[in-house]
Amino acid sequence: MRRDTITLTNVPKRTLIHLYKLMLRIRRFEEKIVNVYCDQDMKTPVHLYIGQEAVAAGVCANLCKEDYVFSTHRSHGHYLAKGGDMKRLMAELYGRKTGCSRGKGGSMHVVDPEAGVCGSTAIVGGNIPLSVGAALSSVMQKRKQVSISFFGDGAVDEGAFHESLNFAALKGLPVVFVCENNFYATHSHQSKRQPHDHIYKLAKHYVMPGFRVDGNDVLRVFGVARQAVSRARRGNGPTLMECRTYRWKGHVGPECDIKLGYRMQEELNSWMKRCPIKRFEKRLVNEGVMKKTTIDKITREIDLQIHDAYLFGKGSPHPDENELLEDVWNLN
Amino acid sequence: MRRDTITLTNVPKRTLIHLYKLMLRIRRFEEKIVNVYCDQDMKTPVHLYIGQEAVAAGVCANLCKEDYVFSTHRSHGHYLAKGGDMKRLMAELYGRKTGCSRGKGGSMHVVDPEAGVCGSTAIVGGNIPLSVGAALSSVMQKRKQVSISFFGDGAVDEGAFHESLNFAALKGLPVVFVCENNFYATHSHQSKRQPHDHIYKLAKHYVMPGFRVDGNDVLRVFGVARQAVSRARRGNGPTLMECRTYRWKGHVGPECDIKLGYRMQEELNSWMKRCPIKRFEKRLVNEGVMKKTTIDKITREIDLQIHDAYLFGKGSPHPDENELLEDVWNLN
Amino acid sequence: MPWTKLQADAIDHEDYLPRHDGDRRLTYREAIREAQYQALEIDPRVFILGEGVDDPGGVFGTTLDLHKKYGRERIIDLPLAENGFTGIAIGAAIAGMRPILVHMRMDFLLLSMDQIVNHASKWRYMFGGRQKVPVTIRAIIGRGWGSAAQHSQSLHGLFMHVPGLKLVMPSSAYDVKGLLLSSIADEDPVMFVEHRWLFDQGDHVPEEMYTIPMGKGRVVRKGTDVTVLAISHMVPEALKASKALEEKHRISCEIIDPRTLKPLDEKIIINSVRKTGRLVISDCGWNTGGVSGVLASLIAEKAFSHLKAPIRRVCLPDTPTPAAPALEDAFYPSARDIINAARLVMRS
Amino acid sequence: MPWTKLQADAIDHEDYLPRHDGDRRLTYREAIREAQYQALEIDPRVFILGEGVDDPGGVFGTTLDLHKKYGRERIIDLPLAENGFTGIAIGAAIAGMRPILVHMRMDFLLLSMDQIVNHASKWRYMFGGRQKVPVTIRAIIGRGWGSAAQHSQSLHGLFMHVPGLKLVMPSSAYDVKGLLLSSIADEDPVMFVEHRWLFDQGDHVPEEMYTIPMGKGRVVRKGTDVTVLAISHMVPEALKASKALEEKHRISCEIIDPRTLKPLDEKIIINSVRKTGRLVISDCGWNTGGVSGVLASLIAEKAFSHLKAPIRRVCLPDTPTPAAPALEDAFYPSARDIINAARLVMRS
Ligand SMILES: Cc1ncc(C[n+]2csc(CCOP(=O)(O)OP(=O)(O)O)c2C)c(N)n1
Ligand SMILES: Cc1ncc(C[n+]2csc(CCOP(=O)(O)OP(=O)(O)O)c2C)c(N)n1
Ligand SMILES: [Mg+2]
Ligand SMILES: [Mg+2]
Repeated sequence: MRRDTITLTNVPKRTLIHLYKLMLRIRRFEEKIVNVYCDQDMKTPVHLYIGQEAVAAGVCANLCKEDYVFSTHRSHGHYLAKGGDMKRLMAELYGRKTGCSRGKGGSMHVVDPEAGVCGSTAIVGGNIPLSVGAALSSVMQKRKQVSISFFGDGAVDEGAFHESLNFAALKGLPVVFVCENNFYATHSHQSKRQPHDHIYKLAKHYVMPGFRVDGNDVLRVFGVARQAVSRARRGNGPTLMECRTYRWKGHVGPECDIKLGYRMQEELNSWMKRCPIKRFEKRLVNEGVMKKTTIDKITREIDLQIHDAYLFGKGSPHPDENELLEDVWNLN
Repeated sequence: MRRDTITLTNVPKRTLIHLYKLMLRIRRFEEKIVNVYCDQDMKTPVHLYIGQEAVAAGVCANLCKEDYVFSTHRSHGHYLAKGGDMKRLMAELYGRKTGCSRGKGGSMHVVDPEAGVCGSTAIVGGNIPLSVGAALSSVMQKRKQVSISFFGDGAVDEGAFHESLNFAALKGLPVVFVCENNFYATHSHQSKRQPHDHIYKLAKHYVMPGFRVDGNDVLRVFGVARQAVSRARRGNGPTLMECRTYRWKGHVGPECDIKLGYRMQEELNSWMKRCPIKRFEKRLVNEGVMKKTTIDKITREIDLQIHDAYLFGKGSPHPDENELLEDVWNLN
Repeated sequence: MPWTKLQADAIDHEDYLPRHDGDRRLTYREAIREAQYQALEIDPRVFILGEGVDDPGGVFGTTLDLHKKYGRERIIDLPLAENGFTGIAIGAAIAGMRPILVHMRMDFLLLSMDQIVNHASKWRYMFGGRQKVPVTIRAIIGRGWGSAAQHSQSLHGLFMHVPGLKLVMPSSAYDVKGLLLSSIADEDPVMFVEHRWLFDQGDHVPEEMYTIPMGKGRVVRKGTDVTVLAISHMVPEALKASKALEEKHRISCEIIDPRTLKPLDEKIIINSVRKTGRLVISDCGWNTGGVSGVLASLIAEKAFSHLKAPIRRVCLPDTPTPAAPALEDAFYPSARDIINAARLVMRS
Repeated sequence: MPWTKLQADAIDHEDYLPRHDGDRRLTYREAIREAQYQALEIDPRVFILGEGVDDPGGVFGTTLDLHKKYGRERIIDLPLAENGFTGIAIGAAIAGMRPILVHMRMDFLLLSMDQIVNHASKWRYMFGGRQKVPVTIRAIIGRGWGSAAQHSQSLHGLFMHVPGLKLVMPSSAYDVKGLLLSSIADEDPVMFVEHRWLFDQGDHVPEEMYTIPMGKGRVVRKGTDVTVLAISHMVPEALKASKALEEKHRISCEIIDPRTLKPLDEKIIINSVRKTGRLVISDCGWNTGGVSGVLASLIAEKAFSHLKAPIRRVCLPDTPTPAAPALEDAFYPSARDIINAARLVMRS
């Protein structure tokens, strides 16, 4: 597979702007969280995606509504990029009745079945076999749906990851494994947990394509994901993508955590310089795809949506006490 | 690492005979099981090792008494090769009080702490992390003990296997992973469970040496294991060995299971032609290491031991009912 | 949906129902196979997966040759990866399939606890009812021949504690067919526990498909002196015991089989205890922390004033399973233990 | 062996013991850390492993900076591989070490069920007592801030059902130090469950090492009308409740904390119920199939004739944990619920 077939010039302008918008929506949405979190009304542990937006955007821009996404504790980016309803996400973070999970899930458990967001799990690695199961279902139902699991470098430590790759490869299932290697699981660096730094190479062992991608370059991610998705859709089996990227905020919560000392300010700085959004924005402007004014307009539109979502979420009613006992199971 | 440093001529005669005896003891012991099983007094599910003897023998001939072995449901070969007490093994199969597990374990749970047989588990893959833990203990206690896990191609499917390789490699632990690839897990061929047939190559991913060995050639197994064990003992970390071999009997029980139809008579025949014991015996005789008469003598000695073990096991008392509640835990 | 009418027609045994005595008899094993066969036939979303499901043995005969009819695309042998493949079954269910996952031995299912407890059982709730996981997990339990500590466990007790998961333990061929179909039809994850010692038991089993409602127990035998609440393989043991009790000790047992433990038919149990005032609970799991304790505490709470004597339980002692036949004999409860317990509760 | 004398001197609270009131106070969190610090000090076989044990946060402060003193060879951060690393801890214990395995949240431990239940808990029995597994598994439970279904579970109820495993749930800083040392000294696997809402609670904690025997409960408060049997975080809630009950309702509660659930101090509970005739059980786990049911069924069996009213239980309702604060409020029991339950048992 050639990876460099994607350039600014051979991707439709529409797609370029879509990618940009996808990333910016995630960024601005989470910046809103950062702003309001101290009000202590958003009572849910938030794992922010700021810095990693290119991965969700680059992958999801290749998907149809019917395709499946299974996400993790760090769910907002995947949910929004796949087209999940923003208002209901905000309401969910506020634990409101109108939330996408009706207030039962919180930040780590978001869903939008109509948009193909099948749910997110807070058990590291737990979503990977689920995504393989959905891919199996797609084949058995003779649909062309592709299934995606997003997961971190931490999930690579888990046996479930290996069991999933093995089965998907064995059966040639339409699934794309998207590892977002941000180098840390909580505060533990990859080198403290893995004797190597070549996650993507495991693909070869399971006889499937594996790629390492600059996860801060949305076009690269888009290009590799395009091939992986189309390969899956054509019935040629799974792909493993390792997208190297970086989270800017602490593992959980809205703050910067440099003071904890497990990572260096310089490391963070160097990644912030490679901000996926700014970089892409600069290229788009430099190469004349967008004007600075368009960007401002897009930003304003997105901020308005976010403000609406905020008002909707914050203004929605809390669930009633008696909803506690609902949704446990169906007793016909 | 060069693998071909081991030949008939550069291994001490003593060792060659030891290897031969180790294999023959296992074979004859299990043939005894085959003979007596129909008496319905040996009420325990037996997973026979016949055909695979070169693996246990070749590996264990490199070990000291203090080294650790963690075994599986197919335990007899590992137990005997590591020097476990034969009488108590037979008694255990008979569910007697004098058994190595005092009748509590049966065929799948055998132990001989004094001989470094740390136990065997009937959960496929379950012993692999245990062996890594013992290796960790060896390092922490600054001992030079090497830890071995034997496991099948089926265990390779399990996440526990991967988690164990990862940790052992990460910490450079003195453990040798010995995969006995007999191509089947119960009745399911490797190709029905794995998209590849190169188990040993996984080692490379975890940055440790990995070897494929003819598991029916005791000298090859011995040679590779020698390097792996000495590497571990020198503090240079783990090794993965894939020993290709074949089981002659059914997955469980004393009978041939060709009639089930999941494998072909020809396949079995071709492996029986490569009988690890007969092959080695022929070489030893041909090259003048042993005489035919020595072999007969060895066989007689072994058979006598086995007969003694049989009399001991069969003649031992059953456990008392009140032993049922013992050994659950220690209440000081 | 092919299941709607079947579920609506679910056979609701109001109180005591004489056993069907049609002339079509199947064993428990055959009834399981037939239920699956028919489910596969009427609903393309149904499929079976498990280690060895296409094996010459066919999981003790319960999936025998199904792959010959439905192909290995729908009868899927699996790598030994219990955690992963349970997740795969759940993922398929989330995406609209109706998987039947088979565990030859319940012991191995401990490797899938995360997927069962953290995922399948919570997926509906966590997403406010917007997702569902219609997966049936067949878990086979057994005993004997020195299977020992890791190949013999009846772990259903653990699942009593897991909200969101249904728990079904049929004791007859008739029930196993109806309840397996109910479980497959069900929208939620169902832990379906079968005892190998029931596999050869025969019963009248109608050929047509039928379902039995979840949460409906069965009065297996009417009686007046003592209620014996029995689970799974302990039901036939209780029946044996009841005969001896009647004949030798003039004690009349009423035997109740809850059939589904979650949801539980509290009414049928309470009604019986109200009548007899005495209760023996017999389960094939460990004594402490399992099903029997749940049932005992339920009655102690809800029928306290009707109890004339302390409840007695006949379960496994709290030890791992020993291998030796001599110890197995002491380990496993049987009709004799039920007889003793019933006599004791009659005395106090 | 460094532990023999400590164990021999185990402090055995015969019946009611006034709380120590020395002037050295530690929080629960500090007491855990001190116990580990001292164990590491006296016994080179002791080591700690877990995800993030050398983390700047130090597992809510309980392992804070221990690696600075004892090195990362003995304070081992782990890859996220719960099943594998539990096996590794067990393997090390089999080979003679005394590992302390830390789970920041008990939920993740579902991935290790096979190693805990099939291996650690059976290894001694399966081998006729010739092997032992002295591993301590610290499992932290908690509640609040929308942690939701997979980051909030108090799963100790599952472990009641597992023979061979000890289960310890201290409710005070004094107890947590003594019992953690007892657990490390113990020859068997111990599930040691800590509630995060206790971490800031202070108590008198002697500096010297001491152990508390397994299977010895504590009378936390003497009383005459109703026994409140409370577990872990429900002990302080019960204390709060007892004050209100005394003052507002003239009901005198006796509070019992079993401290170790396996082995269980049956005597202390039965004695209290004998005296009061009324029992409320309060647990921080789910209602059905957990610890509270075990305790209720025990009393229904062994102190039946002393009970003047049906037992009441104050536990979690049988649903996964919801995220929304409004639902969390309804989900979690507190002193108020204990008060209501106590008043109800007094009425019947
Ligand atoms: C099975 C499991 N183990 C541990 C945790 C605690 N935990 C939550 S997130 C996290 C780090 C995950 O790292 P990674 O997979 O790299 O994702 P990232 O947070 O970097 O996006 C850990 C250890 C968990 N949620 N689930
Ligand atoms: C976790 C687990 N899953 C399934 C089984 C049932 N089982 C027992 S042995 C076996 C096959 C194991 O195959 P392999 O590892 O290749 O060992 P072999 O029997 O060939 O020596 C299976 C599936 C088990 N014991 N444990
Ligand atoms: Mg990460
Ligand atoms: Mg094999």
